[in-house]
Order: sequence, then C-alpha cells, then structure tokens
Amino acid sequence: MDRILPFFVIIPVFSAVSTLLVSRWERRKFPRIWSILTVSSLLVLLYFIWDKGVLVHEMGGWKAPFGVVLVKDSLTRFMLLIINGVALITLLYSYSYILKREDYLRFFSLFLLMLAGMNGVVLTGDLFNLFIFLEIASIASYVLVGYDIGAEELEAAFKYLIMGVLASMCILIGIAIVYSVTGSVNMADVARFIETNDIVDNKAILMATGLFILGFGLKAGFVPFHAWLPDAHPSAPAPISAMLSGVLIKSLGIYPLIRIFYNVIPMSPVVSNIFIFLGSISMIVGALMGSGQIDIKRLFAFHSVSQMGYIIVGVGLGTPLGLIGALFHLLNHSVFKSLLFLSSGAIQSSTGTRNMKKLGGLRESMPVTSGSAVVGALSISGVPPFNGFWSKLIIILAAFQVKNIWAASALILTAFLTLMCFVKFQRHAIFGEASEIVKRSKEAPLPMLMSLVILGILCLAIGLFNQTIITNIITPAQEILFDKGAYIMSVLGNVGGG
Amino acid sequence: MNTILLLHLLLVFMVIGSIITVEIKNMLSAVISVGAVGFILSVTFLFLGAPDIAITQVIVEILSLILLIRATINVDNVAIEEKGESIFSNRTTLIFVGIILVFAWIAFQSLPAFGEPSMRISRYYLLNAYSKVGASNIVASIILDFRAYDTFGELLVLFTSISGAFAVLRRGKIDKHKDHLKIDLET
Amino acid sequence: MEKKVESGMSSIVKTITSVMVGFMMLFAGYFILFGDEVPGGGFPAGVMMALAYILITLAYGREFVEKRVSGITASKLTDVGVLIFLFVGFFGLYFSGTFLNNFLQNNESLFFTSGTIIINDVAVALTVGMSLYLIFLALAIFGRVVCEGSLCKDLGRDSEEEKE
Amino acid sequence: MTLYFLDFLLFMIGLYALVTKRHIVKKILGVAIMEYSVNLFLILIGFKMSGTAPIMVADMDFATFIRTAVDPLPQALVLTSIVIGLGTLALMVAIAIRLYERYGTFDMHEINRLRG
Repeated sequence: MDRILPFFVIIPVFSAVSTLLVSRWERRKFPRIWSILTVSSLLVLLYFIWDKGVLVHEMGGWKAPFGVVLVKDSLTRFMLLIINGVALITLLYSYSYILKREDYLRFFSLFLLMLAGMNGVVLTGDLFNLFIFLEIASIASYVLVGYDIGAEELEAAFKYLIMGVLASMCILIGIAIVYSVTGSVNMADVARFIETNDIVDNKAILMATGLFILGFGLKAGFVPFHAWLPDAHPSAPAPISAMLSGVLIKSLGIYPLIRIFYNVIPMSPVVSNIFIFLGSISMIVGALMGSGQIDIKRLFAFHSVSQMGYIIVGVGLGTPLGLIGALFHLLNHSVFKSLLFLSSGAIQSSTGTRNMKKLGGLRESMPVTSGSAVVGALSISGVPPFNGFWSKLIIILAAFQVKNIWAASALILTAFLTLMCFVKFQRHAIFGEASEIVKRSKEAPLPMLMSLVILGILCLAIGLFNQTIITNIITPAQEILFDKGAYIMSVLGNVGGG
Repeated sequence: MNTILLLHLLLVFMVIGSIITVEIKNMLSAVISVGAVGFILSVTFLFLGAPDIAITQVIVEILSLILLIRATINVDNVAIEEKGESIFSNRTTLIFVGIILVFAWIAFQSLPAFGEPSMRISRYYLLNAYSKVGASNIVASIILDFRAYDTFGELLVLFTSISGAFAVLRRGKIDKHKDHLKIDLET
Repeated sequence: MEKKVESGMSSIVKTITSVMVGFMMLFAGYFILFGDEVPGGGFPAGVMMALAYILITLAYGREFVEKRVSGITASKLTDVGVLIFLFVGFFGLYFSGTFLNNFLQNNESLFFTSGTIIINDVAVALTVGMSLYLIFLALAIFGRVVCEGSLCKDLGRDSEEEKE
Repeated sequence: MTLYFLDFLLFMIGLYALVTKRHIVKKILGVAIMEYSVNLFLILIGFKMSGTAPIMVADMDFATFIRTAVDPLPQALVLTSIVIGLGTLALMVAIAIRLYERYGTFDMHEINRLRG
C-alpha cells in the first residue's frame, strides 16, 4: 500500500510537463480540465490511503537512513487533505477566472509544479529532500506571483524572490550544521542521534535551530520576516493569492517548523518562548496594520500575517491542547482565507477595483459573491457558528491552561481587532449604498460561484461539526507529534545506527 | 599541513574578491569579480577532494557569467550613489552582521573538528557503492541511485525556474500593441 | 530601412568555434557515458552541451542555429528529458516496488554496468542542456529590445521565439 | 574551525550586499556570493584530512580507499544546490530585465517610490 505515496508527486509532475508538451494542438480547454482531473485523482488516492496507519516508502529500495524515505502519518495526511482540497477548489475557480489572461497554459503547468512541490515537502522524511521540494514550490510561487507581468506584480515578485532565496540559504546552512553534528540527513535518524547522544544544548544545534526559525519563518511570513507578504499576495492573481495565503505559507513555513521542533530537535523552553513572543507580536502588528488598509486584498494579506501569529502561538505553547488549536486553526484559516481571496478576485474581475471605498452595496449586483465574502469575514473574526471561533477559543484556552497571560491577552486583543476590521470591511464593501461601479457590475461566472459556495459551506460545516473533526483528524495528528519514539520506530524500524 | 594554509589563503582571496564585488561602482566589474570568486571556489573544491563539484562549478560559473553580463551589458551600469539615509541602514546592518558573526564563532567551536567528518551514514555508501550499484564514482552513484529522488527534485527545480523565466519573459498583451519595432509577430 | 544585420562574428571566431564545438560535444558525451567511473556526471555534461550551442549562437548568429535546434524543439526536448527520468523511475516502481529503483543494476551482461545510472544521466544531461540553452536564447534574443520607446535603434528581428 | 568562520564571513558579505545595496544586479551578486559560501560550507564539512576524492581508481585497494576517501554525501548535496543556484539566478536575471524595461532603472528605492 505504500507504493501509492510517490504518486502524490509523480502525477502532478507528469501532467504539468505533458500540458507543456502537447500544447500545440489544443490550448483552450485542455490545460484547465487536465489539471482539475489530476488534482481530483490525487484526492481519490488520498482517500485510499487515509486510514492505513503509518506508511513508509523507501525510495530506490534503500533502507531508511541511507536512501530518501517518504513517510505518511496522520499529520501528513491532514496536510495533504488541506493542500489538495484547496488546490482543487482553486482550480475549479480559475476555470473561468483565467480566460482573461493569454498564456494560461504555463499558468496551469506552474500551478501543478507548485502543488507537486508542496506534496513533496509534506510527504518526505528527509531534511535535504524537504529543502529541494521547498525550492520547487517557492520558485513556482515566485513566478506565479508575478504572472500578469505588470510593473507592480514584477516588483512584488522580485522582493518575494529575494526574501525566499535568503530563507532557502539559511535553511540549507541549518541542514549542513545538523548533518555535520549528527552525520545524517534523515529526520528520524537525526532525532534518534540527538536523543541518544543528548546534545540538545550543543551550540551548533542551537545555531541550526535559529537558522531554521529564520528560514521557515521567512517562508511562513510572521512578523519580523513578513515584509514580502503584504506586497506579494495582493499583486498575485486571485487563485494564486488564495493558494499562497491558504496553503503555501502553511505547508512551506508552519509544517516544517512543527515537524522539526516536535519530531527532530526537541523544543527547548527558549524556542517555545520565541514562538509565543513572535506569534503574539505578529498577531497584533498584522491586525493593526490591516485595519488601515483600503485595498481589500492588502487587508486580507495583513490579516494572514496575524492569523499566522495564532498558529505560531499555538505551536509555541507546546501543550497538547495548544497544538490541537494550532492545527485546527491551520485548517480553518486555509478554508476561510482562500474564500476571502477568491471572493475578492471575483469582485475585482467584475467591478475592476479592489478599493473598499469605491465598492458599496455589493449585495444587490453580486449576491452570491458578497454572501460568501460575509461568511468568510464572519468566520475569520471568530463569530460562533463558524469555524474560526472554535479554533481561536481552543488556543485561548490552551494559553490560559499554561497561565501565559501575555499570550492570552494578545489573543483576545487580536480577536477584537480582527472583528472590528472585518465589520468595517462588510459595512463598506457589502452593505453600504451601491456606488455606480457596483451597479454596472454583474455576478461572477458559474465555476467561480460554485467554488465560493463550496468554501462557504465548508466554513459552516467545520464550525458545526468541529467536535467530530477534532477527534478523528486533528487529535491523531497531535498524538503523532507528541510521540517521537513512535515516529523514529516507524521510519527506522529497529535498524542499527550506521 | 600546507593544504590547510592553502585553503585559508584561497578563502581569504574569496573574501577579498566578494568585498570588491560589493563595494565597486561599475556593475560590469562587479560581475567580473564575482566570476573570479567563483573560479577560486572551484579551485578550492579541487583541493578539498571534490573533482565532480569543481568541474560543475567551473562550467556553471561560465554560464552564470553569461547570464549576468546579459543583465548588465546594454543598460546604465553605473552604481547608484548612496543617499544620506541609506548610510544609517548600512551601519545598523554592519552591527547586526557583527553580532551574528560573534555568535557563529561560538557555535562553530562545538562543530566536529575540521578534517574529521563523522561519516556515520556515508561509510555505507563507500562500502556498498561498487558492489551493490556497480559504479566506481561514489558521488555519481549517490546522485543517481541512493538518493535519485533528490536529483528528480533537482530536475524539477531547473524545469520550473526555466519555465517560470519564460512566463516572465513572454511578450504580454500590453507590450504587443506598443511594440515599436513593427515586427509582424505572427502569434 | 532594414539594415542587413551582419550575423555572427568575424570568420576567425567562426572557424575556432567550429573546431571547439566538436570537442565540447565529445567531452559532454564522455561525461554522460562514463559518468559512473570518472568524475562529472549528468549536470556538467548538460551545461557543456548548452555552452556548445551558445557558442554557435554567438559565433554564427541566431538564424544559423535556429534552423538546427529552434527554440520550440529545445523546449520540447526539456519536457522529454524530465519525462524520461520520470518513466525510468516509474519502471523501477513497477518492476521492483520502489520508485526510482535501479532495477537492472550491477549485472555485467548489459553494456553499462551500473544499470539505470546511465539512462538517468542521459535524461539529466538532456534536460539541463536544452533548458539552459533555452534560457540563453530567451534572455539574449527576447530582451534585445530592452529600452522602451523610439530611442531604441536596434533592428534585430525580434520574432517571438515561442509561438505561445 | 577558522575555515568555517571565514566561510560564514563570506555568507555575511553576501547578506550585507543583499540587504543594503539598492542596485538590483548588486542584490543578485549578493545572492550568488551567498550560494558560493553555502556550497563551500557543505564541502568543508565533508573534508577528511589528507583525504582523496571518493572515486575508486583501479590501483587503490579497497581498505585504503575506505580509510582515506572524503565524505561523498555533501558532494551530492552540493551538486544539487549548485544547479538550484543557477536556476534561481536565471529567474532573477529574467525578472531584473523585465523590471528594468518597466521602470527604466535598476534602483530598488526608485522602484518602490514609483510604485507608491
């Protein structure tokens, strides 16, 4: 059954390369349908291996520490579900959104390569392999940010590229230091070496930890390293900013941090304090800077930074409840943030502007889009029936459980700031009096509406059935992270050290 | 003992070369000095017992020089004179770099001593490469057999960056109508 | 007033190039075929092939090379290279259960002793070579019209290389 | 040990160029220098004192080869990261040329100001 694991990378790569190869004879419909087919086949594969327990696929037939190994445990399947689910909905959305652009053959090829990179990052159990697939996903996202080659998009893509290369260099030096000290690049082998030789307070490992926090923090975009995010996300085409905010910063930034600091390098109190401190600062700064924005996409981008702060605080708390809250908020944020970005894309494509002041009373001319935007706004600001409320509540409870007053107060302050800011967004954009641009605008085409409605229903459904989702998806992922020995045993079996 | 001295010398040359690159005014000479640093690096790889990497570094260095010169050839390649406010940012960055270097000095103390790699995993490659894979160039066997998945990812990285560079370099709609050369672009 | 663009450099450069390109291709082939005994594998071979084509483009001008390996065939070869590597890996998965498995390894009967290493070498060299030649073609030729507006007097034919 | 430090100094010079220099090509050169230093750091880690290249030539018997061969794994990693560096360099040059075409200047502050 572990033969299925490599197909999560093979299928997107094969379809990405073949769309470019057969580009000559059929360009209108072929790439769009082909990419939707590939991503839905990935979801079917995920369904097959969903409850098969921990699967380990040794690449090339070599035993674990000597070859590259793919590991599927409950955290990996949780991330695969988010990545491929949001990607399918985004592809459905861009089925009609992309018609205005001329060279969308390469758009879908790069989109599928980004997806292959993210699947590769989430599946691999090898540090250097994680770096390579992180490079694939990042390079594809640099290009997709600057895809409609206007002046602003290119400038934002260049800034994102520079920050991304800096992050990759820091990660590579961190991997080099870990390899030099522990002698291996396989995550489970490194974890076992650190555990048996007890070199946690080794200065070099401390430096590698700092470099990992810097590198993956740049990719995740929380405060001290968020400079590229408010420029890159608004200037990307809407499906891409939904994928960036919804999935990319999580699977390239948060997931490696969680995997490394729970399964490989034990999380020392210094590291958890750093996470909580950075998380609470990025929450407050993101919400404050977000409230002053006029352009709705920039507003959403700043709130992405602040919601990332929630997840980092949850991860930094280190308690089971905190991690459950962080993972659940990761799922919720990818759903409602991609909903918000996709609806802003629909608004921009029909009214032509993203300026909150100019858009008023969208509910008459674009009822479905504004309806789904309201659902997204309510769930991001944590209004009870929707999914945002439950995950924020769990993180706040976890903060109180650990009696970390500073984090708890920052959490509550940000929840209030987000609520206020999104009420302002709804008042201006959705419920104000209809401006003349909005009167002329017509509803978005069907595929876009379908994806918006699906995401809206998901927001509500996760909110209502949060208990069942937590018990059978989130808690197993959290147990895997807290049980390092099981991870090492499942990957390495009991093969002796080299 | 003299290889250590030689490596120190080469590294000092590389540091001097990169300082010249950063501080020189003319862009073209900056590109040339980066090329020089790259070629010294390739010689260093030779002394560190990595012929594969030295060959690849030399050839890749030639190609990146071609690309970099392409970016600086027919544009105004004189550096921008620093305005006042940016001096302040230089100084803070220098302080920040100094702090990191001090911490790096402490951290590198506890790395395994230079010249004694732990080679816990790579002993297996040395022992089994010829018998199991039949290749006497161990590095090639690692790249294409033991960790072939890395090279597969590597191909994808190159394929994405070139396909992406093409997506960026394509003639957008906004360029076509004002394409002053009046060339009949038969698209 | 289409000035006849004198294609390529002087004849001295052309003769030297025609000699050197032969050796460069030979050297690249040497890397590929003896990749597993001698230092240097698929990557330097690919970059060497790209450099050989770039040398021809610089010396003989673009039209000469365009007839031999036009931009579109180069991009198709890049895709084919990646697909070869993918299929070799997939055959490994099909025959012996793990992706990228060296299923015909270390049997002396075959011409090349180390199994799929040579095939992978060819795929890597093909992809790296063609894609880097492509990027040179795009950067050098596309971008010729760098400065906007009428002040640009460059009259090189700027046919869009990729008929996307 | 001082070799690691000199190499990290090289990395810091690249980082300094990346952060403070306003000319886009200078930033690209800073990234190139950073990549050189990371590749060198990986090879420095795998170096064995008076070690030989990890290639089994015919005349060397197996035992001495095992004893003296340098660590081959970082060399495999460096080969990959050299070509990654080349890929990102090609992308950076492409975007830089397009930016110059759009804004008419390579100065990052100018571009920020124009973009507003």
